[in-house]
Amino acid sequence: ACGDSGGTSSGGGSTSSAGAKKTIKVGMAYDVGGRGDQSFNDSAAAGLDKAKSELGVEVKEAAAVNGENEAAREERLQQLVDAGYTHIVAVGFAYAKSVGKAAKDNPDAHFAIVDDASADSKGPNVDQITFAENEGSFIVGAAAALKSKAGNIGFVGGVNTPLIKKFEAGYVAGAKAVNKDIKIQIKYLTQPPDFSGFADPAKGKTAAEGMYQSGADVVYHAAGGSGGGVFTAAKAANAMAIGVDSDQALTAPADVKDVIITSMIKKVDVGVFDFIKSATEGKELSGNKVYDLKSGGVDYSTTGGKIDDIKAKLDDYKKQIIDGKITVPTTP
Amino acid sequence: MRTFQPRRILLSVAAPVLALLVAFVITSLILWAVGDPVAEVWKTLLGAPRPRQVVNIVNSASVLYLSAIAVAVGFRMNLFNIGVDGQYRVAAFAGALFAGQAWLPGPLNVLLTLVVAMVAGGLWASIAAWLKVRRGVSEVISTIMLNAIATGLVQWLLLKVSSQEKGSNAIGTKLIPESSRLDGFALIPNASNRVYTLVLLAILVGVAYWFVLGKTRFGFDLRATGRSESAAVASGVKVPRMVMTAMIASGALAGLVGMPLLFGQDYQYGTTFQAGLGFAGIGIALLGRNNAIGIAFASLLWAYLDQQSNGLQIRAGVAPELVNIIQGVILFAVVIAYELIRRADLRLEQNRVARELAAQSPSTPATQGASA
Amino acid sequence: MCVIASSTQSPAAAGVGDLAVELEGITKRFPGVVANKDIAFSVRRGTVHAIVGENGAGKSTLMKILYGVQRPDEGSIKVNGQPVNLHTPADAIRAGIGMVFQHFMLADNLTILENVVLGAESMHGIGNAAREEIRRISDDYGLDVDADALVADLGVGARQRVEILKVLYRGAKILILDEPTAVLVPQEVDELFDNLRELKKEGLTVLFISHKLDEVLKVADSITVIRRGTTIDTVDPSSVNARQLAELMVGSELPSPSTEESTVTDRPVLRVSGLSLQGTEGRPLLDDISFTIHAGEVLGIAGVEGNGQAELVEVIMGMREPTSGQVVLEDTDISDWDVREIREAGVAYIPEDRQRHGLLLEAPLWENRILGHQTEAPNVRGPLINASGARADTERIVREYDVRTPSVYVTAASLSGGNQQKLIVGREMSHDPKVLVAAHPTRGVDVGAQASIWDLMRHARAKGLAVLLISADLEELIGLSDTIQVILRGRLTGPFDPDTVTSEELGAAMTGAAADTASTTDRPATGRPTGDTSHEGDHR
Amino acid sequence: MSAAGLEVGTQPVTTPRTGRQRFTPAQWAMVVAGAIAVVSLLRIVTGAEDIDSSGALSAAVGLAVPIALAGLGGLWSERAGVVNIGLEGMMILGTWFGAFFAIHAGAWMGIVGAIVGGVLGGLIHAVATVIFGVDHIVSGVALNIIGLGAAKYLAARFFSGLKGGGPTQSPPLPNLPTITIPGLSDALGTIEKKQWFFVSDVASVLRALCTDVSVLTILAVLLFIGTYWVLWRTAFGLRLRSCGESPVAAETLGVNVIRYKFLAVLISGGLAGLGGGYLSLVAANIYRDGQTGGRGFIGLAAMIFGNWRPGGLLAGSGLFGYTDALQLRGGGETVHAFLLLFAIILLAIGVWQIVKRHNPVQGGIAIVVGVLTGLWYALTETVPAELTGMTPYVTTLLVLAFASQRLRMPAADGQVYRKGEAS
Ligand SMILES: Nc1ncnc2c1ncn2[C@@H]1O[C@H](COP(=O)(O)OP(=O)(O)OP(=O)(O)O)[C@@H](O)[C@H]1O
Ligand SMILES: Nc1ncnc2c1ncn2[C@@H]1O[C@H](COP(=O)(O)OP(=O)(O)OP(=O)(O)O)[C@@H](O)[C@H]1O
Ligand SMILES: [Mg+2]
Ligand SMILES: [Mg+2]
Repeated sequence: ACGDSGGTSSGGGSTSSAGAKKTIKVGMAYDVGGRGDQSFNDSAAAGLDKAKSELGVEVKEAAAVNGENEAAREERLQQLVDAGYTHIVAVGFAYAKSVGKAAKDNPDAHFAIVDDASADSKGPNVDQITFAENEGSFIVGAAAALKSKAGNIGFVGGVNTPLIKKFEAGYVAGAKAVNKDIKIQIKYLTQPPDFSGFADPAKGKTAAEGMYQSGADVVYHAAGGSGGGVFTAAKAANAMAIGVDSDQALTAPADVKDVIITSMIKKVDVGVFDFIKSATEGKELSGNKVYDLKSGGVDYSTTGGKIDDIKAKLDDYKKQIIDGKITVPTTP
Repeated sequence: MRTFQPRRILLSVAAPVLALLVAFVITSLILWAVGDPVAEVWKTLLGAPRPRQVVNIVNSASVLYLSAIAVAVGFRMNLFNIGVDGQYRVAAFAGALFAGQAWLPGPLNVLLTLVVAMVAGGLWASIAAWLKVRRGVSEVISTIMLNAIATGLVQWLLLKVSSQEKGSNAIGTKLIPESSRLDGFALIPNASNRVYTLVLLAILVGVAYWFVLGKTRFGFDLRATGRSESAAVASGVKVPRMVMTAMIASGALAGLVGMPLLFGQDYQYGTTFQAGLGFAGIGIALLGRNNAIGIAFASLLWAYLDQQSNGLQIRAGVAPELVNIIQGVILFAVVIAYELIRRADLRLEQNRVARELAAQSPSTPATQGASA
Repeated sequence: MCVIASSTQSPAAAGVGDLAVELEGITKRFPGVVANKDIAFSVRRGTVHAIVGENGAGKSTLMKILYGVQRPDEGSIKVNGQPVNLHTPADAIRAGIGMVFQHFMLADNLTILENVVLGAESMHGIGNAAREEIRRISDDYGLDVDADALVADLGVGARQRVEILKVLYRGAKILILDEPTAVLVPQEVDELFDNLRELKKEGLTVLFISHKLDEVLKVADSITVIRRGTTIDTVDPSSVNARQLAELMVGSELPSPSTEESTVTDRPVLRVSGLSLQGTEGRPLLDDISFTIHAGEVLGIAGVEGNGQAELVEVIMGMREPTSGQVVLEDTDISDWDVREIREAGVAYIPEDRQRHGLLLEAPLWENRILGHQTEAPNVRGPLINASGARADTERIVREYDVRTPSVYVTAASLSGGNQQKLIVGREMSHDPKVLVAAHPTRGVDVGAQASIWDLMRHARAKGLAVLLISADLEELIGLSDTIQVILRGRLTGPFDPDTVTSEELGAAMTGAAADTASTTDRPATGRPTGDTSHEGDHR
Repeated sequence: MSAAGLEVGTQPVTTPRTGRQRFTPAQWAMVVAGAIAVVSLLRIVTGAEDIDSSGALSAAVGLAVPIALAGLGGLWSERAGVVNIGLEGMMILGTWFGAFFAIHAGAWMGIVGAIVGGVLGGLIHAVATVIFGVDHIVSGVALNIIGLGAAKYLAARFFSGLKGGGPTQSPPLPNLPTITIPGLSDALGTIEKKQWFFVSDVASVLRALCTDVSVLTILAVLLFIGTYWVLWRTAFGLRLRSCGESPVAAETLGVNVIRYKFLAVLISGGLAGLGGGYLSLVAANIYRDGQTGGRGFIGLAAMIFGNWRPGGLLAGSGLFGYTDALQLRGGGETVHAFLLLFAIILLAIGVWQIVKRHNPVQGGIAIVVGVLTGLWYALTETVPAELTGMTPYVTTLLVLAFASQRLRMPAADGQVYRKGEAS
């Protein structure tokens, strides 16, 4: 199913008739959790919603089921194609192979995949949307170190996957850039294929509590739905937390909003929207686009004004990364 | 064999049909009560699958079949191997690791990988077997614990050996060489995809299961142990050894569960490898009444429902997990129907025995009480 | 739930002679069997009324109807002159009826106190008041039980007394005892009868079921005979003897287990020497047991259940490893062989509990024919099962051993107990055994089947088979054995000569009364509660 | 197939019947004090402060409660003779119903909802096993499938439109109150910080018990006490237990066995549902798909571990909750500290096996494993993150491997009972 089969592709993306506005039908295949997970999938959904209201595209959504196999993912994409959807967005790296295959089987349809840029999903009709999570995490890592009085911070990862390790790597690098000797506690809630670490706030809370009680005063989570538990723990410990994916100081429950000093924003919505918008404009995107600090694809949030005091320093780091003066590692 | 009994056959066909009807009614009621589109849902679920989907059904049924057979081996002797889930993941990892090394050419690599996977699955199951035989730990608990332990252990090892492709966020073992990948059969006309080559493996395992359990001394001993442990002991079956053997056999078969996926689809073991097949296997084994043919039908039904549920969200706007409710209800309905029929059957048989005895020897002094 | 402690009429008011129970036209049908057909008789208050009949005659069914466990299809019941409608045992208890079942109805893991107060908690609670009441009843009737002992620790005699205590505790005025003496030794039977007379004196009514006619004649005031589900007659014990009673029961003469002439040779077949088995704690289960059985000899072992018989059989059959000592078959030491090797070497085995150890109840007869001989022709061909061979041979067994069954495809569960046993005997005899280990081969089997099993054993003995016979039926032991040993607390005492020994002498040896007159309460209880073991096998 | 499972002939014909003697309260106190002393020593030797910090202990309580409640559910049903492998399904229903009720009727009604959800699951199991005589395992497995499907299906249907909710999660739920004894909690906290041998450890235990305790935790404790009292001290309990020990005997004494079994399974469902409710209402404050993460199975294991008794069950779930809390909080370092303890225990067992039990093979194995564990402790700084997650499971298995031969389940557990079969 993978590996490109010679030079048949001719960068078909820009060949479509440019100019005229097209109405297209967009099918969205979410990762496990689907719309409403207050996290990654929701961010993609926001892009879709925006496209729907601004561009008037017709949409259809479907979400993955826990523990499904490759064929089920392929089938989902294929069913969307069968149902007449011309542009299919697959959210999450689990779709890599199935996007690759579906794209080959349906050369007239267009695909986008979030979080994968591998050869598996590559194709002339595939837009690979990836993010420099490590860069965004670097900034919030620096923020954590700057805000920490104890010189002790934490990181809670949902599930031990390379993607989440990328968050960890950036965070650690950012913190160390500020304070070489800072103590960083790291915990992953579960190991794959047990993905409950993204859905178990009780575990998130316990892990974060442990960190706060052993001296941390800022904890950053990349744990999807378990992050709610991290905020609860921060609230109870009267400490600080950092959100992820979207600006969680806006989306989190009211009573814990004030513990969220910043969030590492991963603009999946922008990636999704770009793909759709470009298509309606007649320009089909293909190939890998990395949404990084420079392009504004990842960023940090300032809602609540908790980090206004260090904003200048953070922006300085941001500039250094954009300028290439700092290269942020992708693995811890 | 047994004298032909149309009523008996009718009854045993009636049970599953009745159960499916009951499941249909109950599910409809739930949908209606909750306010979901009943007709739309059934149109999606019961619509004729496309050729491509038929292939998917067959493929996933073959995997489920292997899992259910692995479970059934234990069930036939009253052993509850809840650990098929962990066993097949450990085995799939070991197999993928081995196959990825490409030490052997094409098909030989495949064959040996199957052996490696069986050994790995068997070894993992042997822990639970040993704990049961030597330490008296209930296999229900130990296999539940071992499932969780397998998760951690495999992930730890996977991180040690994984190769991460550039630009990918998934990790996995080394891809198996092209020469060892199995293309499958174009069995279904007009399908864009192919039926796993290792469907053959499932069939082979089914036949072996039927043969070994039904036709051999070993199988007799195993079933005897399941039917009455005390009688088996008195007949010379060494139950502890039997437990070891059956559990390890169950684990070895569990080891095969991941193989069709490995060679026909994923070509590596990684984060996206299908999980949870062991639990589905338990349901299917029970639905198929631990019988090789019954399990085949059950896994096709299960796979059919799974496959058809994929479109639920897209076509009816209903969560695909609805299908779990249907599967569970079918399971209940089938066992209750069988139970009712079993009782009726027992009654019939006793009546028949009494009647025939009465006819046989009307003059012998009564040792049976008065005949009806 | 209110249980009337003492019924409205006191025994004095309603004097001896009134009718306590009247049964009229009771009919009960089971699938394929009419268990009771138009049964009618009545029981006078303050008497012991015996009910006799063959196995399966319908005695237990009738009593279960009277106790509300089963509903009659037709007929009416009056208690103390009042018509009653008994839907559940609770109704019967309320009517002052109590029942001791054929198989004990005790929860092993509960204490005596808990077993007794269960269902009658409203009388004296479940605490000290109840304990006090139990002590009172126990003292009054000389039952001698310790309320806080675990039932699992009790021997059969003590269990029997707990059952009676349960009934008395509820203030029952009518007691049903279903074969209470089946598992008791003669001395215990006498004690029980003393208890019954005591009860009678208090004005209680006892319904007593037994196969043992001399016992019945000894204790009963009146005897009702049931045959094929219907009442044949009610007779006065002073006007009949055992022989006449038996003829009423079966319509023919009683068979006897006696052997004609000795067939004992001097060729030893099974030698057991110094066999000991250590239990998990304390006293050994088997203590230095030695004996030799020659070809053509039957060695009978008598003993109160739980004195090591089961362990002896298990050690000989290879199910347990002895702590020390040897088992020698002809010239081969088989002490450390496993069950299968021992069976292959020619040791046949009729287990004590056929449903648990001898059969696969839910498997067809032909598969049951394979059981225990999974490695021998005609059951197998190499590693494969030879189904056609096994079926054909099962047909032969059914023919030769008179197993009453419509075919060899029906499940073992659908045969009656006697026919199940005949199948087992036939199976075990089909492999030319050198030794037969038979534990209670005729327990719970009716007279007809019993006679044919005895015949089979005599026949095999004449052909040179060495038999180890374990039985609780002393008549059977005396009649069949060439030598009798008694096992007590894991040790053999004896030998006794069956030609001269009496049941009473054996009984004394079995309880140790010969050596010491200690009470039988604290007999070793080697598990195997007689209560519900057979029931577990009956899981359908 | 019967739910009772195989016995493997491990049970000797003569049941060893030694340990009927129970610990007196004084002896219990000694045991607890001893355990605290050992942990205290371990803390001081290894420097793993989190090993018995009040935070770790209250986290342990939080993780143990849902397991304990599920196990308590299992206890009720198995004491009445019905094997309940469907606890997980009942728990899942509890999470959803608890959340649903909490959203629409407030936090306290959430508790009711969780119980209702579990009882619904129990009802299905009871009808199938008690009325229709279905094999208990089959019914339990089917129930787990249905519970999982139903919760997800209902969540997608009913939580999607709500603010903050989605197809896989509910909006944040209203809080249930927690209780802290203000002065005491702080005072104990001060002592705990001193890190004195034993004294600080006792303080941290006490502090965990009087700081931020959820009302649901208190309810759970009351339910344990209540369960013990009802099952072992009342007529109702005696009847219920008799159904699990010998239903036919109970029947002949006028006990309506079907009714008691039915009721027991319903109660079982309610308790398991409440365990699920604890997860959504207290532990997470939100419903999420897959939130139970197999805790129903763990509850079942804890119950077997606890020998079908409330005290033992509490110990089992406590052990699990504690080790889980340690691995989640401290991760590598704390678990690493435990390696030392394991090594010492294994060595002790090995020596005991060889000297007292004359069992050189098992003793030898224990010693070798003990030495290896000791080496692992000595040569490393921490345990790899992937492996620490296994701690609770490995610990449970190890403890069972050493102790499970003394377990005894209710005699008629798992057997299908039909009325009128007394003989
Ligand atoms: N529940 C039942 N279902 C079907 N048949 C039954 C049932 N109970 C008893 N029978 C049949 O009814 C007849 C009478 O049985 P019952 O137990 O009353 O005999 P019994 O006189 O007590 O015999 P025994 O001396 O063996 O105890 C037997 O043929 C038996 O097989
Ligand atoms: N509880 C029961 N439920 C259903 N059937 C039963 C029950 N008890 C006995 N039977 C049926 O009754 C028949 C005879 O059984 P049982 O062993 O009681 O007969 P029996 O007359 O005592 O035989 P025997 O005299 O040979 O011991 C069998 O067909 C058996 O299956
Ligand atoms: Mg009988
Ligand atoms: Mg009877």
